Amino acid sequence: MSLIETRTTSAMLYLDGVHVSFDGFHAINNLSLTLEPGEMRAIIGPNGAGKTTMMDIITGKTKPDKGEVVFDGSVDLTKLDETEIATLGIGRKFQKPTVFESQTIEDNLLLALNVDHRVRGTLFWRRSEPESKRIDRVLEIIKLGDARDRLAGNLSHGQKQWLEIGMLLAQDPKLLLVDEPVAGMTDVETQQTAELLKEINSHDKTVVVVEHDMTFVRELGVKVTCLHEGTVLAEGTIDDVSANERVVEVYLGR
Amino acid sequence: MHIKQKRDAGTPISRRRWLAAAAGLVLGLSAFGSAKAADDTIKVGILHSLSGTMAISETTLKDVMLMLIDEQNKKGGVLGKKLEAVVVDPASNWPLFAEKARELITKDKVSVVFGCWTSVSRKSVLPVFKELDSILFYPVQYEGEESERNVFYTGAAPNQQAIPAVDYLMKEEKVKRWVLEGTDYVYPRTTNKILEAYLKSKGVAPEDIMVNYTPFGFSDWQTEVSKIKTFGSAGKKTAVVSTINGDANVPFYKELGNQGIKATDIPVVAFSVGEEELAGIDTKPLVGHLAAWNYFESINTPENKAFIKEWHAFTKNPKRTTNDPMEAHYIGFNMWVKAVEKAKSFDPDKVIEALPGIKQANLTGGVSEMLPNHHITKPVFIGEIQADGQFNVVSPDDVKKAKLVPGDAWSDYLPGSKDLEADWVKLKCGNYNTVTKKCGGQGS
Amino acid sequence: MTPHILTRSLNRGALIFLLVVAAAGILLPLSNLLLPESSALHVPTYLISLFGKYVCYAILALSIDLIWGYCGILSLGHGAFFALGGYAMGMYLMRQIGSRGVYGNPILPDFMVFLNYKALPWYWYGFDHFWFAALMVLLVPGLLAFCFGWLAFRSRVTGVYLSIITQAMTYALLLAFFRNDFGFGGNNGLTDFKDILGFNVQAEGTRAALFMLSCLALAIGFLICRSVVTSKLGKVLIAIRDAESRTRFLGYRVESYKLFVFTLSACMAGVAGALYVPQVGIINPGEFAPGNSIEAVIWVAVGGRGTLIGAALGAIVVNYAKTVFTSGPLAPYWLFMLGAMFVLVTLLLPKGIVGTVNAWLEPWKAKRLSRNAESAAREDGVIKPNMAE
Amino acid sequence: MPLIRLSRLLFAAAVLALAGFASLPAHAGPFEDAVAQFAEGSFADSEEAVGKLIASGNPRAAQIITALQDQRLYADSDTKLVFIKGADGKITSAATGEAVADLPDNASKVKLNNKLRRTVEAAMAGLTLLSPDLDKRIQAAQQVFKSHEEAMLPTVEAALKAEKNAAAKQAFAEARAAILLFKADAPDPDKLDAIAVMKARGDQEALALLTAMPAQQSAAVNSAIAGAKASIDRSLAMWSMVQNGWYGLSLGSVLLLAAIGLAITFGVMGVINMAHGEMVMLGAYTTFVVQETIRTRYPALFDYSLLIAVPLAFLVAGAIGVLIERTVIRFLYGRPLETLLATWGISLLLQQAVRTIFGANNREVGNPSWMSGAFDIGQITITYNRLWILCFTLAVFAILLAMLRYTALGLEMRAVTQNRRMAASMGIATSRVDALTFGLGSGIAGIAGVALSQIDNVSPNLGQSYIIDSFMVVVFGGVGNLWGTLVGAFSLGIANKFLEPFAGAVLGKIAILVLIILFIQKRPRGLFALKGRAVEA
Repeated sequence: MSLIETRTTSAMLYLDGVHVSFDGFHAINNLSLTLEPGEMRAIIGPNGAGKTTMMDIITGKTKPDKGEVVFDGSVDLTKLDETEIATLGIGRKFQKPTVFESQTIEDNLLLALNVDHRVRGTLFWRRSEPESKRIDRVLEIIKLGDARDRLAGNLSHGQKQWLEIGMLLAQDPKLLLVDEPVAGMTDVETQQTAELLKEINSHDKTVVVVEHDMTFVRELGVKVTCLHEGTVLAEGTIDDVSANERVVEVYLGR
Repeated sequence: MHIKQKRDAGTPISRRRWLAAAAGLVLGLSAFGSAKAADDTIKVGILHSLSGTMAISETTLKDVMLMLIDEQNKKGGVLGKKLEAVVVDPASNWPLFAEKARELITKDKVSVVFGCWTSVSRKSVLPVFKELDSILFYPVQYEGEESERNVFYTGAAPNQQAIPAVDYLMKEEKVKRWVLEGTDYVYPRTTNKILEAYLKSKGVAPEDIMVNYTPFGFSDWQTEVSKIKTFGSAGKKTAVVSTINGDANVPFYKELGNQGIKATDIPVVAFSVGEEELAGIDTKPLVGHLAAWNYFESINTPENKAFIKEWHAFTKNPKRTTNDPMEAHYIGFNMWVKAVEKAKSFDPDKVIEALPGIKQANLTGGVSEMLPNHHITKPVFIGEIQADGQFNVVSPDDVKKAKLVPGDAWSDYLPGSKDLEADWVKLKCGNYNTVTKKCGGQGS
Repeated sequence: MTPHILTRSLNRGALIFLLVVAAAGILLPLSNLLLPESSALHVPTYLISLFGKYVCYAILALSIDLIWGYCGILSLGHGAFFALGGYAMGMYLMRQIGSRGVYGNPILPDFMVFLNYKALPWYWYGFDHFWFAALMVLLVPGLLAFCFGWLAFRSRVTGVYLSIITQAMTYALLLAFFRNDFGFGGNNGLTDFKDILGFNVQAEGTRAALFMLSCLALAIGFLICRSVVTSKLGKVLIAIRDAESRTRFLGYRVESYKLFVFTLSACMAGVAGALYVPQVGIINPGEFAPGNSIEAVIWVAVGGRGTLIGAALGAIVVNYAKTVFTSGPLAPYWLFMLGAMFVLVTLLLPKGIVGTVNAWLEPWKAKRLSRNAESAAREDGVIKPNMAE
Repeated sequence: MPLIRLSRLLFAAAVLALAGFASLPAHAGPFEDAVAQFAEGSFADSEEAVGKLIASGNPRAAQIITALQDQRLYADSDTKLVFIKGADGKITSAATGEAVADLPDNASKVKLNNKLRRTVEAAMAGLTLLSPDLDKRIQAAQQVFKSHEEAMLPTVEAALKAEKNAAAKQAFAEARAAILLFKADAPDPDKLDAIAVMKARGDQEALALLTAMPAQQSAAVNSAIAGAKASIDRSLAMWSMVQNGWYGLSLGSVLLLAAIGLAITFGVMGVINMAHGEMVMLGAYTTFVVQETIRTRYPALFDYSLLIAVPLAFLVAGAIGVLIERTVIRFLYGRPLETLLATWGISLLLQQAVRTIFGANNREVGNPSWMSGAFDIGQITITYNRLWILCFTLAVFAILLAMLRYTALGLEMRAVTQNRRMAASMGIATSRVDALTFGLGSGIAGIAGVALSQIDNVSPNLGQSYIIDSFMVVVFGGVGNLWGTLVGAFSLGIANKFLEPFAGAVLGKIAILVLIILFIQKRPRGLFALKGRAVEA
């Protein structure tokens, strides 16, 4: 990472002309996307539209064959690996909830805390008062305060989703990538999750939500991007997008 | 302080810690209860690998020791006491050899140990025998360069095997060019060093000697054999002196046979290939290749016939072969019995004192003697491989007239050891330097 | 330095383990040295060096458990680090022989004399000083582990691939050390030691002292491991073990963590090897055999993966069994037992002895102190060791 | 001394051969004496007897010498009677050819040593140069080429003149050239011709003869020698590259054979089977048992022993593989590191079991006649056993590939490895497929054992020596890809064999291991890795 870089765009996340293919299969095809700071964006699209691959590209797991991926107006993400990108302030929640199952909920949050993540710092790390408070606060937000000493592996599916969102909170990133946060949740939980994400967004965080659940997307009430075959099919409000003929076609099949 | 710490302090003592403590206690106690030797029996330790890579060679030696002890007991034991064999398995693991040796001597209180095959296993137990002052009989041909007060070497030293074999090739086969092919460990290294010096002293030019080493268990001999073939076609009679160890021999001979190297073109003389090793090879393509030993199963003497018969009866297998290290144990065991009878005691110090000078008929018609350097006199035979897996003695012409060669602990052909001499009777020293007149090396 | 990482590591179990080690380290040598041989409580010298060997194995097992149990790195080449530490110590001991070797050469060890070495190879320089050898005991295995780990972890070689290349590493070293031209005594290795720091290695007092030192090293090694696994770093290690890529997305440089713990573990294995050599009196390439390293892994599995105490206990139990069963009429069956142990432990006792006992105690503990139960267990990390990668 | 004696003897043989010995009358005295001398027992006596026998010109000489060569000549040291035991076991008196009922009790074989064997061979060559049997003539010519005895020159020249067959003619011409090279008084043009013949032959032996030629030669001859030697050296250097390539292929085929079963169990199923080497060992022991049975019961079938052993080895190793899968491995799916430990334990059990049943020693597995010996292509020697193993390996590979592609089991196997849940829901009995796949991998390892028994030890440790190499091949080639295994095995084999001549066997092997370790860093999933998201799941 070079320290002095001129800002080339005002966007928090800027994707332009991104291509990725696996063994001849074009997973992402000329994808362009711009997110302003503080924006929340919902991304929809049928299976295989390239949503998760897009997340992989942003977080450094997959390198694009060509195209630009710029974070915070100045950082070229294609040159960085997962750890560097995470350290920059991009947090990710996975499609399948991935928490550290053999550790307690509290420890899961502890691990996510945005503190020195280098080896030495971690070895000699002690929890400070403000950090304890933060964990308590996050626990309160994700409603797992009573279960802080329970093992994450023993949580229900929905609780795991929340824990993972909680880890995102503890990580305190500038940009949150949230992949299918409400899969397997009850209606009440879904609604609560939507509230939670909105709450997070209101604290000046940029959020990308990938979701199938249209009610949930509607609940969020933000700009929607529809992906198909690795490229942007439509963009706009949920009503605009659902009215788009091609979107309907893609979702209902030809 | 950290909050969690207090909680940790409150954790009840977990059972597993008690378990650990209890296990430690049991461990200690059971080890204390070691068996004491009963008064009317004398224990004899057998330290040969019964599992692992060396089991292939050493298991037989354990069996032959059991047979010899059994036989001695039938004759009434030694000094009126029955012998009892204590068998341990060092599992081809060298540090385990040391541990087992210590166990035999201190826990089982054996009077003597017969064991080891590889040099490294002997090196590993040496300090133990020195420290605890016991006796080891070592039955395998080895590189020499050693003479210890507590060890009796009943296998061949290099001058009892390697040099006579080379002499034979020079005299009978008119060999002018030499390939010294060996496995990369200390026995071939030393033997080849000695042979190189010896050959040069006989006027062989350095470019007529090729030395080559391969790893243990080497199996792809194509390149090596073709190298030998190339080296052998320089217009001079060529022979291979093989110190290839155990497992690598089978693929080596198979490759030789297949590439059509016949004994009449390039003979191979081996020092580590005996009847046991040949049992795993189809020997028809190898007829005429040679081996040098101090004993062959095919040698036709009444003693040997009786020994083989007894061996077949003991193992209940009329096909079991006999070999050189077995004879070495036969000689060593009988020498020990005689020494005990001479010393009228099982005390290691007295037996060590009594052993030099003890004579024992070997199985090939001669009488071997324990020398002051703790090596023995042995006849040297050169045998050619036969189609039936046995050896046909080609030198000396008459087996009964074989000369006994005294084993030399320190080779005269190595710069480091040519001034050294071992004599535990007069000099009480295993490495007396004849130049500086001091015990303890100080040579080179 | 920050003492909290030490104090934090000491829970009741750890303290008791340390007490047992300390008691063994003090009482056994004392009984050996002070009590008359006729006394029922006298510990014979051969048991002292035997136990000393077990303790060294226990340190090796701890080092393997640290990376396997807590970080999911299954090294099938840890014997290599153990052996390298052993060789460093062996080289020092060889140099101490001085002119007392059979050839009486004041500089060259015996094997070099009879292989016609003219001068000491450069890599033997310095080993006549104990401090240098002691440094090398840590440095050589540490450096090898660092280089190897740097390459492997950076390119994200994980799971069985890593296991297989660690095996290739120890196999390559085995072949190299077998070579006599390598200058480490070939197949015979280094042996016939006389003194260590001026004391006769054969003497009872020296043996007792070496045993004490081994126990001390075990205690220190245990404390270091304990400190590591109870720190936040320990939680990161477990996180890496259970979900490596998730840990990366949290901003942890996984390869640095792995490298740290792998190098630390290699240094510990080196120390174990260095203490082992003067007690068994020989070091040779056989220690590099891949089979040895795999056997060491089974000690950890038997005792309980992810429980430090279990690893140490496993090493002692398995080796004690080996001592017992390689003598007497059962001798030919030892390999059957060892083989069966591998199969049965992985099938029926995947948590090992300590892990299983812990699991039995779990409900009972939960009743008594529901809140504390999990944190205690968690600190031993025995819950659900995720076996995949 | 012996050299002079030998040449005299050969001269006699040559004269004899020229004259056609059937026409000579049998002398009573010297011949009987010569025969009786075999009973003296020493090699020197036997050698002398051979000489006298030839000199006697007795028609029985050839028969007696052949019997000596084949170790069918017996002598009684007390009565000095010598007997021939026919190939059919019938005993005849050597001197008279009369049938004898039985060998006397203390009659023993007349011993041979290498020196005597050479004398006998040379004598036989003298006797068979004009043999009606083409092979014998060529053999005799080659023998003369090797010994290049001056005394043989007239016979060789006569034979050359009479010879019709091209191959034999060439052999005689070379034999003649070899003699001329060493004939001190041969005129220069003859020598130059001879050198040209050597140059054309161009092999090690020709080079050896040129090198060994006496030093004092004319300038023209000397420069011709130098030229011929240089030319042979060049061609040999080129051939040695070809030879390394062949050795590499051969080593590669052994590696491939050992690894191919592993490519199934590890590559396709993802099971780390450390007992794989022991499956190879079981195959080798199966071969041993088959050969033992054949040897004791149906010796005529010996040449078919391997053909019989192949299916049996497949069944034995495969059955044990299925057993292992059913009793151990199936409980450990998804836990590769624990599978590794458990199968290591199984390998110890199998090794020790074999050691208990068959003993720790090597067992003898013979080469059938079609797998013995070698033939030459240009200046390289190709041994039949290596060639057959290469062919066999490729055949096994092809069959396996076809099986995976075209059979129902192959289809199910691929389905299960790619998506177990989906396969199960489509009605495939996944656990049956697992067992069969593992059995297949093990069975192929067993087949490998049959082939490896031809070139390696058959001992309980057999498998151990192949396990690490096999893993290296599979990992290097890329897991889950049979072609990768093929390419991996051959490239490792060839690399090894090109390194070996100058790095030595040990350093070469270490270098290969280090290269593999480094290679894995570069491509953690091998040469031919599958890409995409599915792989990482």
